[in-house]
Amino acid sequence: MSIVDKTPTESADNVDAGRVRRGFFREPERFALIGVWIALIIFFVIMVPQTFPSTANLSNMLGSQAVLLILALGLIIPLRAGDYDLSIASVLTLSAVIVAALNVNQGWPVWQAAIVAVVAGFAIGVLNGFIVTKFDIDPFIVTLGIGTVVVGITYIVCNSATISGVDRILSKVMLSKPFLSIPLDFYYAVALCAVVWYLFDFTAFGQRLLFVGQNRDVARLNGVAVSRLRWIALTCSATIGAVAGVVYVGTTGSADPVSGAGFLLPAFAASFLGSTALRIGRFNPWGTLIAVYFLVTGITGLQLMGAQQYVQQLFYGGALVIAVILSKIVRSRSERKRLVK
Amino acid sequence: MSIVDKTPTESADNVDAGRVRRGFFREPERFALIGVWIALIIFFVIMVPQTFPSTANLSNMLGSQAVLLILALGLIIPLRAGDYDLSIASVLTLSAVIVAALNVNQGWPVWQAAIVAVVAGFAIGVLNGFIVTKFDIDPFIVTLGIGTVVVGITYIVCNSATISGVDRILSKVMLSKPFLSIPLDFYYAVALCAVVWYLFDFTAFGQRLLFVGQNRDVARLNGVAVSRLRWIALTCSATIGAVAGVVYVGTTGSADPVSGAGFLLPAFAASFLGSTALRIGRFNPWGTLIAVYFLVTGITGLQLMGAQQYVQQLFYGGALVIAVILSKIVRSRSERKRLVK
Amino acid sequence: GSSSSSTTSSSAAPSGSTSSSGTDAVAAAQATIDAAKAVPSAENLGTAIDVKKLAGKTIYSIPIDSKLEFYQVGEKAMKAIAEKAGLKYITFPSDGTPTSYQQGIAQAIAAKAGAILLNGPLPETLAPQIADAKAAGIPVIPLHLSDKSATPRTITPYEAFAPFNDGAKLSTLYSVVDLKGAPVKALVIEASGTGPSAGMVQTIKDTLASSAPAGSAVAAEINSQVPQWSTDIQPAVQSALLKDPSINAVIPIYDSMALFAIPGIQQAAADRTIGVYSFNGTPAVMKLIKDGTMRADVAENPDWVAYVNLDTAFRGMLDSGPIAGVSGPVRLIDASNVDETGNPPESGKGFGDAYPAAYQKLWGLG
Amino acid sequence: MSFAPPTVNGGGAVGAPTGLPLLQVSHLAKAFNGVPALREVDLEIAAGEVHGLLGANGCGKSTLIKILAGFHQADGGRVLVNGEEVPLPLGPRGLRDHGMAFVHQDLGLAPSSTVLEHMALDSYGASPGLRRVSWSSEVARVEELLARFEVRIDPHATIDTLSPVQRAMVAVVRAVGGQELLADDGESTGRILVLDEPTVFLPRDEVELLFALLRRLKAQGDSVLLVSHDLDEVLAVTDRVTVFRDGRLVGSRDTEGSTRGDIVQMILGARDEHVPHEATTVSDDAVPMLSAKSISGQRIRDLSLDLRAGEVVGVTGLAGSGFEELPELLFGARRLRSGTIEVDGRRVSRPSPGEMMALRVVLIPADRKAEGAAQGLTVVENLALPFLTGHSRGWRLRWRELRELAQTICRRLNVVPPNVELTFGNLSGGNQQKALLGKWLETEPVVMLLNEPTQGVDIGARREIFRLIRAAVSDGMAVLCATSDYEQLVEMADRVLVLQNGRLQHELTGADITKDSLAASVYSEGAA
Ligand SMILES: Nc1ncnc2c1ncn2[C@@H]1O[C@H](COP(=O)(O)OP(=O)(O)OP(=O)(O)O)[C@@H](O)[C@H]1O
Ligand SMILES: Nc1ncnc2c1ncn2[C@@H]1O[C@H](COP(=O)(O)OP(=O)(O)OP(=O)(O)O)[C@@H](O)[C@H]1O
Ligand SMILES: [Mg+2]
Ligand SMILES: [Mg+2]
Repeated sequence: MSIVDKTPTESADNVDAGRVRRGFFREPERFALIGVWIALIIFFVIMVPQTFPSTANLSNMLGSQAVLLILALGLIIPLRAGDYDLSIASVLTLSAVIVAALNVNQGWPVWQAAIVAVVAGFAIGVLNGFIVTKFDIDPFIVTLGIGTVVVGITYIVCNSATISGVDRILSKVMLSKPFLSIPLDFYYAVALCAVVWYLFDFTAFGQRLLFVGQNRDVARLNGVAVSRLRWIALTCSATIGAVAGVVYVGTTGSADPVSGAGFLLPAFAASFLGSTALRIGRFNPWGTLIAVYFLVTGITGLQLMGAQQYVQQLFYGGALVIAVILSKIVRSRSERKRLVK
Repeated sequence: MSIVDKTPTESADNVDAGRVRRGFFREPERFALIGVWIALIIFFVIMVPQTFPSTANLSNMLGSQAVLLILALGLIIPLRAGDYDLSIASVLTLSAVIVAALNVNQGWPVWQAAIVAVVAGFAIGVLNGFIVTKFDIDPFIVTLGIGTVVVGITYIVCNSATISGVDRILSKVMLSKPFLSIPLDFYYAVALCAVVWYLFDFTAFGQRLLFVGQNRDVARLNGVAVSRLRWIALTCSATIGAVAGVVYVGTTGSADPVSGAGFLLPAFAASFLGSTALRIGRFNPWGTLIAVYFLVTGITGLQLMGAQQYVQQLFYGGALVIAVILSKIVRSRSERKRLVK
Repeated sequence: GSSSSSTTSSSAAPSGSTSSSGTDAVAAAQATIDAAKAVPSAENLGTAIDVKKLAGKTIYSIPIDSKLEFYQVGEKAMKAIAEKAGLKYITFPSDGTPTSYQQGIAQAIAAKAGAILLNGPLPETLAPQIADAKAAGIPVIPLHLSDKSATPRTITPYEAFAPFNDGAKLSTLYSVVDLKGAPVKALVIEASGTGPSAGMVQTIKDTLASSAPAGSAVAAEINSQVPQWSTDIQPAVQSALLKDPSINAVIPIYDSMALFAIPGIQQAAADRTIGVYSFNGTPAVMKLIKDGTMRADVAENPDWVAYVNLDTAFRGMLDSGPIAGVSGPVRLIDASNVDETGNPPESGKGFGDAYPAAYQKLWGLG
Repeated sequence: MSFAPPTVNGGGAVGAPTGLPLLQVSHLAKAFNGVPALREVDLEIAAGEVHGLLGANGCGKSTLIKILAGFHQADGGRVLVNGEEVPLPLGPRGLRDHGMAFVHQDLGLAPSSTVLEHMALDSYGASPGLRRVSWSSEVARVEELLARFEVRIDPHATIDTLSPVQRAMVAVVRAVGGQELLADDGESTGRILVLDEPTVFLPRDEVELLFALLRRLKAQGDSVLLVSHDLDEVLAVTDRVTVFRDGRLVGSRDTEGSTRGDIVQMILGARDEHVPHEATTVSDDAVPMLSAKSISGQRIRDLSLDLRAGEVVGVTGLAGSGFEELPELLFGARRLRSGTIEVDGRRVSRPSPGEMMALRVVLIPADRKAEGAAQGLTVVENLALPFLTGHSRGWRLRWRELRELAQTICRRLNVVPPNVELTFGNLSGGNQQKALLGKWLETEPVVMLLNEPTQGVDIGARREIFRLIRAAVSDGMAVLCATSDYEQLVEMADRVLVLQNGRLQHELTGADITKDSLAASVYSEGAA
């Protein structure tokens, strides 16, 4: 921030005055997205009273998005450090295909296959990080390139065909519904959310990552090992991408070389939308979770109302833009309020 | 997260020598990509002597990439100002569908349809720019959202159907081969290249855009209307995206609501790869042109050699990464050389 | 978005198996073609069933991508037929992602549907969800996924088949007739990601080996996954034609591919006469037959297909035992009969009007 | 707001055993892209001394410090702490784990992070940092620290909401706090606090308090390395000084018994002839070039002033009095809450930088690195920016003209190196400042708004800059100069406005402008 286009979150006056409003009710704009979400839910409960509020629908909504949520959680780690990872969706696909190929074609036990898949993802992350930091190249193009290579490898692994018939165990581990008839993969995703949250808000690692993302030189002047952290972040994202791939195989019981790509843009959408909730302007796990389920709420509701598919598209895009605009407006509104008193 | 490589574009060997070095041969790394390209061409000329060097193949390679090149040229305008435009491919699709729908279903003259399409693209660009600048929101998410909305609209326009049978005139205008048996659309793309080049390197607009991309505050304190420029840049990209759509209809003679999406990542790849050639660290039109044709050279050559599909993927991704790494290595190498003398 | 097509010279079929002389082959092919050009008949549709029992039940259908023309037409037809038969019919607005199919099945189960139709999505990729449906006692019926020669899947005993291989065979034979005895050097465009692809390519190869002039063969194959058709097919076709000047026929297994292949041909081989022969009967493509850019298209009748699909669905719901090898008919469309498909061509036109009544009778509603 | 000398706790153990220097740097060399910035320099810091590091802009002071901090890697040389050699290259944490703490020239703070987050960064040392951070104890520590230094800043305030002064305080307090942490871990005995031009942002009173703190640290056996261009400060607080010139060691000497002149000679290699200027008083009835009527901004409340052709008006005051806001407010870089501005009789409704420039009003911002120029672009590109429209034929830019223009600017202000194709960021900040001043003078402005114009600029450059401004003024330019450097005001201002709590409190003119009178009025009745 600078003297230019000042939008201070605190007027300097009450900085002198000492106290900054803190605690839960500071910055209402943090809850704009949640507000819209609730409004949306109420709307659909009224419009589709019999099916929308049903447990079946709830479990459907929560379960179906676990893969996307996990992927987005992986994405926000390098994003926090200021780096895009465009290869994460390809890693998901590769990982899924590896599990299927090893388990179905090679007859490996599925958990061994899963380990191999995650290790592969880890390796790709290491490669991404190596190229980005050692040669100091924009991760956007590096991960774009490596991602394409990974797609190529995927075609080799599955030999351009869909592999089905993955061990049902995996599906059970992902989809069985022990509590509240919500599939397990949802709980995994939430658990990961908590882990990332701990990492971001309660560890030095997370703090350093934050500084790297905000200003590399400042981070270095403060003795932060910038390159190493970016490297680690990119490794995390790829590894988590691979985990998402394993979960994905569990949910479909099969793997094909193309469908994974469809997750990339939604994952980015969720990450960015999430950065407008709870901790404005910072990528954060719970915000991402809210974003994912906000979007799926709208989509599912429209589906239940029997809306045309392009309507979903209009909603998806529109919601994205409007939600972001809204959090901005609320923000500046509440700032003006703070400034006057 | 900066999307522009901010490392000094000049090495400081000429510090003590107050003499200004602006010669053509300054910074060999600027030509690394061209070097790789030539090497690639030679390789294929040797491997596939009968078909690769043929004029037919030349015209094939040059003609088939015009749409992608035009799209990438649109993309680098906001990129130079530091903004991503993820909606440009959706705009291409919408524009193509508008032309087809108006011409085929409504029976409008094709050129009128084309004008409407371009105007639509222009309008979308204005909307993008408005949201980004007025609410000061990251263009990444804005264009992602608007792009999705545009896709929805596209389905409405073409009513989800593929529309074929667009007036042959358009195809003639795009594909006839008056000189050197190279299709016209290639010449259009090159012409646009020249225009963008002039815009970037020889106009105040281009210089100001550069400053906006490098440091918004500095630009603003120097009286540059930052918001207006970013707005204009996003409008340009969408408009050019629409133009690309018109060319696309010309080359296929039909339009469907899904095709365009496939162009997005290649366009980004070309833009970023292009920023490693000629003007290192800056998005530049001729570099983009080289990048596009470097990539298609490889793909076509491999196709002519009868390589498997995955080999092409491996090449595409690998080439991207290696070319970028190479230009970095050559850079530091040549810097070291300059030091000793 | 990078290239994903491949061109591999397949070894020409052993000439021993090829038919004796070019002329015989053409004559034989011509006969088959002429038969295929006629309006198909609506006889022997299988054993009668009583659909009245199903009145009031709901059918949930999950298309690959409810936005796409092909599925919209089909879904509309099935809805009309189902409602006429007294059932409720819901099309799930899927968006092409497996996630949306999973949601679709979940919603269908939640809504206690009578049957779930998979109009495109591969059952293998939904095994866990299909198991859930089974557990809930809901039959899942894949539609229009496998050739009628295929054996039904174990997880989905009821399946509505489609004449993919007939289509591939007919479009190949048309190229034989078209080339008047010259050996066919075909460029085949496939999409290995889709179910029928492998079978159709094999059929094309067999047809060229068995019923085409000696020396006929698949000269090159391009494999392009659906998302990359728009960016990849054209340049790949251009390269293939340059690489092998002997190619004189292009056979895209689905006619939507032709829309991207044709500009490639015009670019790379404007001087050569290369016919395009395909399968599906997409109106936009049949229109190209009118203006000559496309030689022949083996058309399906989405409306008829809809009857076949629902017939299978009803049998599944009644559990009256599947009937193997039944599918909707095809009609070969070329310049001579394209006008019967309407102007501009519409899907479903040109297949006569006998079949609706026939099915009503079969279902005990007529 | 004040910045009281605290009782520093922790690590009282007086410095290293025996006379061993705490820090010993020898033959340290560093070149950037082959351009030597440091040529085999030596530096010795004894336990319990305040050591001054002096030299003209670009002589390598910050480079040395950035090497010790692990930002740059040295090309050669040795570093000994308490007599033990520390192997080069130093890791990313530099000598932090050997008891050193740094306040960098640009303070090294991230705008959108909070004070707390910055201070927390120090708490983990070199650990991989997966251990849980107890925010409650962090908050406690930070609040205690701030309280002890009587810095009234909320730990949860983000840096971008703080004034430059507050930022400087945060940086210093944080460095000291970081050292205490190390002491608690018992990791170090004598510690070294490194300050690279910490005073440029600080008003007099705060500087005094800072120095009191330094003396305290020294008293308990810790040492300080201080970079400054203000020789009075240096003479006042340091025990020894080391002087660099173009990356070479000139020498070290005790401050005791050295005169200002001696040191200037070491720095410049030339005697320093001090020329005080005689204030020119412009008659009040002369038409004002720029006049503001009851304007209000974030701090400034309903302030009116006139700038007349041919006068230099200084603005000063305490931290937070709003004087540092005035130039940006007048230039339209900050939102004008109320009031009107007239330039040359023309009324400016909603001032914006563009509009102001069109009226030939220019601003030289304080934050050179972030707001002065695009560090990644070349010198010529940066200097050409305001002249693009002037030097284009139709739409086409005349690059040759622009290049010549840039070269003349660099020559006139002897910016070294004089190569306009160089990346701007590779210029030493002092040279950056000269280049920027030259650029704006070239636009022949009627009003020039300066914010700390000679911040971190060595005496040589400083003299030149004054001379150039004076020259322009005598050709009828009006200048407003906001600074907390009284000496500067004495040297160049015809009129000085003293602000308190955003309101105009005193106005000094002509001969009344002396360091003492300024100090007096700044702290006079009504001051915070
Ligand atoms: N990262 C860098 N890249 C290129 N040149 C650099 C870099 N850092 C410093 N230099 C050059 O090294 C020389 C020394 O710079 P340094 O910042 O140490 O000067 P300084 O003594 O701090 O001057 P000042 O008093 O202005 O702070 C300068 O000429 C500067 O241009
Ligand atoms: N990443 C970089 N690339 C090139 N040069 C740099 C870079 N970072 C810093 N510099 C140069 O390093 C030198 C050190 O800058 P520093 O922050 O010490 O201030 P300075 O410019 O020396 O300050 P001043 O001249 O005001 O005392 C400057 O010349 C600066 O331009
Ligand atoms: Mg310095
Ligand atoms: Mg300095």
